Amino acid sequence: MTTALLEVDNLSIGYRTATGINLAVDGVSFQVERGGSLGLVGESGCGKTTIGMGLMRLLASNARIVSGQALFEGEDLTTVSEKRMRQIRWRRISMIFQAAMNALNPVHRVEDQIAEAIMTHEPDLSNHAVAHRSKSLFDLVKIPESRLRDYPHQFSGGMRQRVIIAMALACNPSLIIADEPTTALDVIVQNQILGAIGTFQKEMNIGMIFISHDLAVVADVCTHIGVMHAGSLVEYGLRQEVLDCPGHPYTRMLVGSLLTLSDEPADLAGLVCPTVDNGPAMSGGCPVQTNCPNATAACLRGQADWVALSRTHRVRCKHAGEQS
Amino acid sequence: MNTRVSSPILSMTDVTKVYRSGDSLLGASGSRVVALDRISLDINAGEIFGLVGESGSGKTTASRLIVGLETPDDGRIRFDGKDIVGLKGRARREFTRQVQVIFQDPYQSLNAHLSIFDAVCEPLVIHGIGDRASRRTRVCEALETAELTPPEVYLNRYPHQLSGGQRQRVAIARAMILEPRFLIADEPTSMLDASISFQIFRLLHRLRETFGVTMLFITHSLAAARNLCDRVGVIYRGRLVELGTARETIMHPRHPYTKALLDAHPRYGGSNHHGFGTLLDVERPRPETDHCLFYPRCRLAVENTCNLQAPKMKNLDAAHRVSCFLF
Amino acid sequence: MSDKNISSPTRGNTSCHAADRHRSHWVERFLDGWSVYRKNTIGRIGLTLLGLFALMALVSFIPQWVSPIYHPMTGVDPLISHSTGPSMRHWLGTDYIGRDIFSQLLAGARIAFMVGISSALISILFGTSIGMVAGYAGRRTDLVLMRLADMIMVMPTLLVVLILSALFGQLNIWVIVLVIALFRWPGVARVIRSQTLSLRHRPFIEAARVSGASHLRIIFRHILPNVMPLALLYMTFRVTSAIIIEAALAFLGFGDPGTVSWGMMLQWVWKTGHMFQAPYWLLPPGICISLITMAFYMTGRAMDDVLDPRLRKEETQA
Amino acid sequence: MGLKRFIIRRLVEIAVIFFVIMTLLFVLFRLAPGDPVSRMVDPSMTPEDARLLMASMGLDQPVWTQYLYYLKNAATGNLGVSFHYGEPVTHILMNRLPNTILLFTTSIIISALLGVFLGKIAAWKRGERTDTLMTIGALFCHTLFLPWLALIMIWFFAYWVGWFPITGMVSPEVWIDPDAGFMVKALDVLHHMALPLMTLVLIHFGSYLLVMRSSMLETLKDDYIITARAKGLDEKTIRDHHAAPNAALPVVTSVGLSLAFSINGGALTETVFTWPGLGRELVFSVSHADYPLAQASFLLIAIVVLLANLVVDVLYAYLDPRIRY
Repeated sequence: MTTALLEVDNLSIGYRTATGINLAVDGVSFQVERGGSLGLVGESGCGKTTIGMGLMRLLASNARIVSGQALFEGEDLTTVSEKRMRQIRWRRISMIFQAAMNALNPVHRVEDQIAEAIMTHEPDLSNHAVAHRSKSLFDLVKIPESRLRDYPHQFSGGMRQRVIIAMALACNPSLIIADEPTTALDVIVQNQILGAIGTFQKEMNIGMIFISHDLAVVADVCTHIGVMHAGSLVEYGLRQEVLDCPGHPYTRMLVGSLLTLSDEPADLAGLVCPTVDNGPAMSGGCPVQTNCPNATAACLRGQADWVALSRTHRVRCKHAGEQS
Repeated sequence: MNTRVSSPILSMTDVTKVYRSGDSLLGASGSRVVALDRISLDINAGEIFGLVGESGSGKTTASRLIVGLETPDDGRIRFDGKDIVGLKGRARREFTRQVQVIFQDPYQSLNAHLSIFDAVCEPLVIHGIGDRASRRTRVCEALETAELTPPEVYLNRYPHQLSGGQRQRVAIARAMILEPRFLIADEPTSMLDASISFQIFRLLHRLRETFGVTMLFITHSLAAARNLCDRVGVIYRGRLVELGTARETIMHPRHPYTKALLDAHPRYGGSNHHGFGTLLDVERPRPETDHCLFYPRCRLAVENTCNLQAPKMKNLDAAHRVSCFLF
Repeated sequence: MSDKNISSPTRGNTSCHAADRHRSHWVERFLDGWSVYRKNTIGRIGLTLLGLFALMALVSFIPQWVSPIYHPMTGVDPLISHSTGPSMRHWLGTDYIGRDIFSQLLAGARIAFMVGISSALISILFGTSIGMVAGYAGRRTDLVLMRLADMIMVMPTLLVVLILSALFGQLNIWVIVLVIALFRWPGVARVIRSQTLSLRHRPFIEAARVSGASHLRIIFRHILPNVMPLALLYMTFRVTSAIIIEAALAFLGFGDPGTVSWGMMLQWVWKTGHMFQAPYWLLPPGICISLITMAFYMTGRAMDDVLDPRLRKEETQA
Repeated sequence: MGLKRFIIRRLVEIAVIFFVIMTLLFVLFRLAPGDPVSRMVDPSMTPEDARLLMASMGLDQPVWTQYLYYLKNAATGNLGVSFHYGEPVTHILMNRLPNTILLFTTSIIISALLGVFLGKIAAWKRGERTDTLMTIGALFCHTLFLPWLALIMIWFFAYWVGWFPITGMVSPEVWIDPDAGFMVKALDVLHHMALPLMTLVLIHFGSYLLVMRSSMLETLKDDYIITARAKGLDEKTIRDHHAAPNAALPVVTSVGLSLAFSINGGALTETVFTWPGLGRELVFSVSHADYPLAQASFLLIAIVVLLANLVVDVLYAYLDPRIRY
């Protein structure tokens, strides 16, 4: 277990509001192995992006890490100095942002933006070496070198995402946080980008946290899956375990509403699907309780403890043991 | 279950729409974008027809043409056998009672300044249907149809007080209040979370079963089309490339583009390569002449054929049609 | 009022109910905005200053009622024939022919409000309707209207009024108001147009069109309520520019000779060469013009802060 | 479409707008009460000269012919003779034009640069004392009444402290002196320009500061700022290299939009400081009922504004790579 690249332990992140601190991430723990990939799945607003930003210490000014630690290659990301953190950013942990986002600065050429990342962390490198590295990165993500001199708006959505991937690989990081990298891309492009991310991640032995709202996409690229709901991690395990025998009712609902391609269409009218369309859960209890078909009085009293379903698969539900 | 054989309620014949940009008073120097290129398709009464395509493929343009938000540059659109292009006045009002749309973005499909009651009631007001009391009853019924229960709770609320899924249901109630015969759902769930999308699909399915409303379901998701639709058409850069029953077209596709879409569809558990492999790694340059639009990306393309002319729709069997030189 | 009572569905009179509900929506939005506005320091200062000026305008009738020598235009103090400093009899002193500066200052507040608000109202009316029509109609109409707006926008209003007075002689204050309004609508129209453009293809507008709503219905029921806050915001900025232009015009000597505006007072002090000798005469009108424009500007900026997050919220929810 | 074509198209547009303005002026000229002849012909001329002038302007012809004469004369730069100076107005105004451009461009450039620089700092220190002071200061300066500020400046700096000359653009004794070199003359102009320039900058920098500040606050929320932080860049680089260039773009637009406002202010400043520019000439001619001069200075100012607008647009296109006309 000690070989993990990143070990997040009981991480809580809160936003200051008028009424006090509002926990967006509540006691989340997980590990990412070197070369392993963890998919964090959850619906919008469940806190998955906040985790990514929290690990990079790039939270909005009204948010802060309340408790917990994140051991990355022996350093606790929650406590290292800001100066050290700047060195870690991109050099050791880089990010791939959502494709629809303006992640590239519109007024600078992409070449300069990539070079900037390299030069910040390897100031001794000659201009020539930097240019050479940029070229080889573009080769890697299959964009013609001639386009290095272009501005971001001259690229299509998929190409821009490749540029961002190239930039993320620029300093040879050991961990990549990919936040909804294919949202808003078309299926074919999405597939290509996912393929590219998966390949680099495996070939370069990079650890990855892959954040997405789309279980199908996460299932495609990740070895481990963590399911999040309302700031809490509710299920965590190997991909097959989570998808094939989901232990948490919320995960079951997510897996159940995953439309698949099969010879017979799903029985839309017949499938029972708990609603998660309503307001927040009552404070203190299990976050899923108001929408959970299995909820009992016990669920109102405090959050459930982790129940291990196998050596690698754990669920946070008071009724986890009761289900087959 | 899907054996409804009936005459088409809506038929499009060679419909073409070109967008021009950059008009100015001093000389027009704009570019042309062909959004739809000679699209022909029939939608039968009572079916859910899926139009599948990537963004920018023209699928939304098709829906806008049908409801008259735009006019086609060429071709005919007939509803119930009657031409509906450029309808005016009374005839247009009559038509608008029968065809309604559900838009993609529930956050923008409701006027923030109108209460739910006013929003859902508006079509009744426009068409001068009923008096105040009966309108209220009908609004409540419509909300119930959209599974917003109890409806009274919602009447006086405003859109910002509702979640995305609830707003989309209000939009559905609004569309259903005139009891239309034809409903267009334009990517109704692309902004919603997975579990809520699922519920909306189920609601649409139920509307068809209960009211027999014909539906044009526009989506980029093969899975959604597979599970909800009776027949689907696949559209690529404004041209229809394949058309058939949902099962045949999606599970046993013929056109290289449909195959590429299927290849790209995420499938958990297994590898995502099913081995059609119709997509080229490096695109070919786009030919000058009229050509099959998929030619630059198609591994199976035949030189001197696909790059020189556009393929025509061919019947593979009674229900399945494809536009490709390989067939 | 009955708004919170959403769980009582069986209300007798729906029509009355609908009317109540409608009003309370706007009241609620207003109160909502007000509660944000109140926390804005700049906005509070602005409103307080505006209140003071409004008070000045209101009491401006009193001095001349007390004694005709306080009439701002014609009331000459028989005992004084040159500019004097502040005294008990004339709180701010008198001008070069013995008119009371304080009562002139009060009258100036009235003129400033009159000019500012009436001209802003007219230009907002023009700007909003033209902007909505251009944005909604699109194509040729839009192109023609916006080119017209561009053309008027690059014209320096002050100089236009100057050239008009070169042609037509001294202009009446209402003519000045009208001309300012006619030259200040394009900015409003542009903003309203772009807002309308962004609204025009919103699904809720298209849904109304699909339901068969007429253009008038769409413009008044769907577009107008959405651009209204912006129009109100722009009104505060138009008030300031109208006041400044009128004052500048009067300062240059082309104002309505029948009115006592602050600009006029500055012109008198400047043209009669009293600026080095009579700071009590030079300072008050200038401070008043600066402060009233600042007050309107601050109010506008605070309103902008209130509106902005909400506008942006509606934008970014997509 | 290339930049060159864009400029050509805009020049054509400017020509059209100019034509429209001219036509409007002509129509107003005919609509105005009184005798149009007396408005164009100096009453102090000899009858013979007056007849010649009238003939050259077509004032003895029907309206349509007059209009054609008017256009032809304008095209050849003949806009009449000033009553006051007794010279062709084009001569006078060509003399004034450089003075206006000098004051106008310097003031705009200085206030925009100052506004951008201070606005950047204010936004960066959002909510702190620096920010509050700067914002309130900018609001205050921006809403000062320009002619009044000009009077106060004169009163204080020229009359009270006596650092700067009260009016004018040059001191005659310097310019008459045959030994004075270029530097001396330039310094003399600068000395005269200081007060009007300070007045204009004080009035204008505030609005640019406020625009820059809010635009910078907007930009700081942009996604590429997060990217820049994630890349491990230090805060100064993020501010100056990533946020500021993007945030400054709206300032350029705002300079363009406020050109008309600036020229109003320019005219007022020129008048108060008796700076021999176009604006002052316009004000002067209007109060002296010198219609030919008034009309010509108005037209020339219109051209200056239109061309300045074009310059701003081209500058914007140059700064923003997304815009390639």
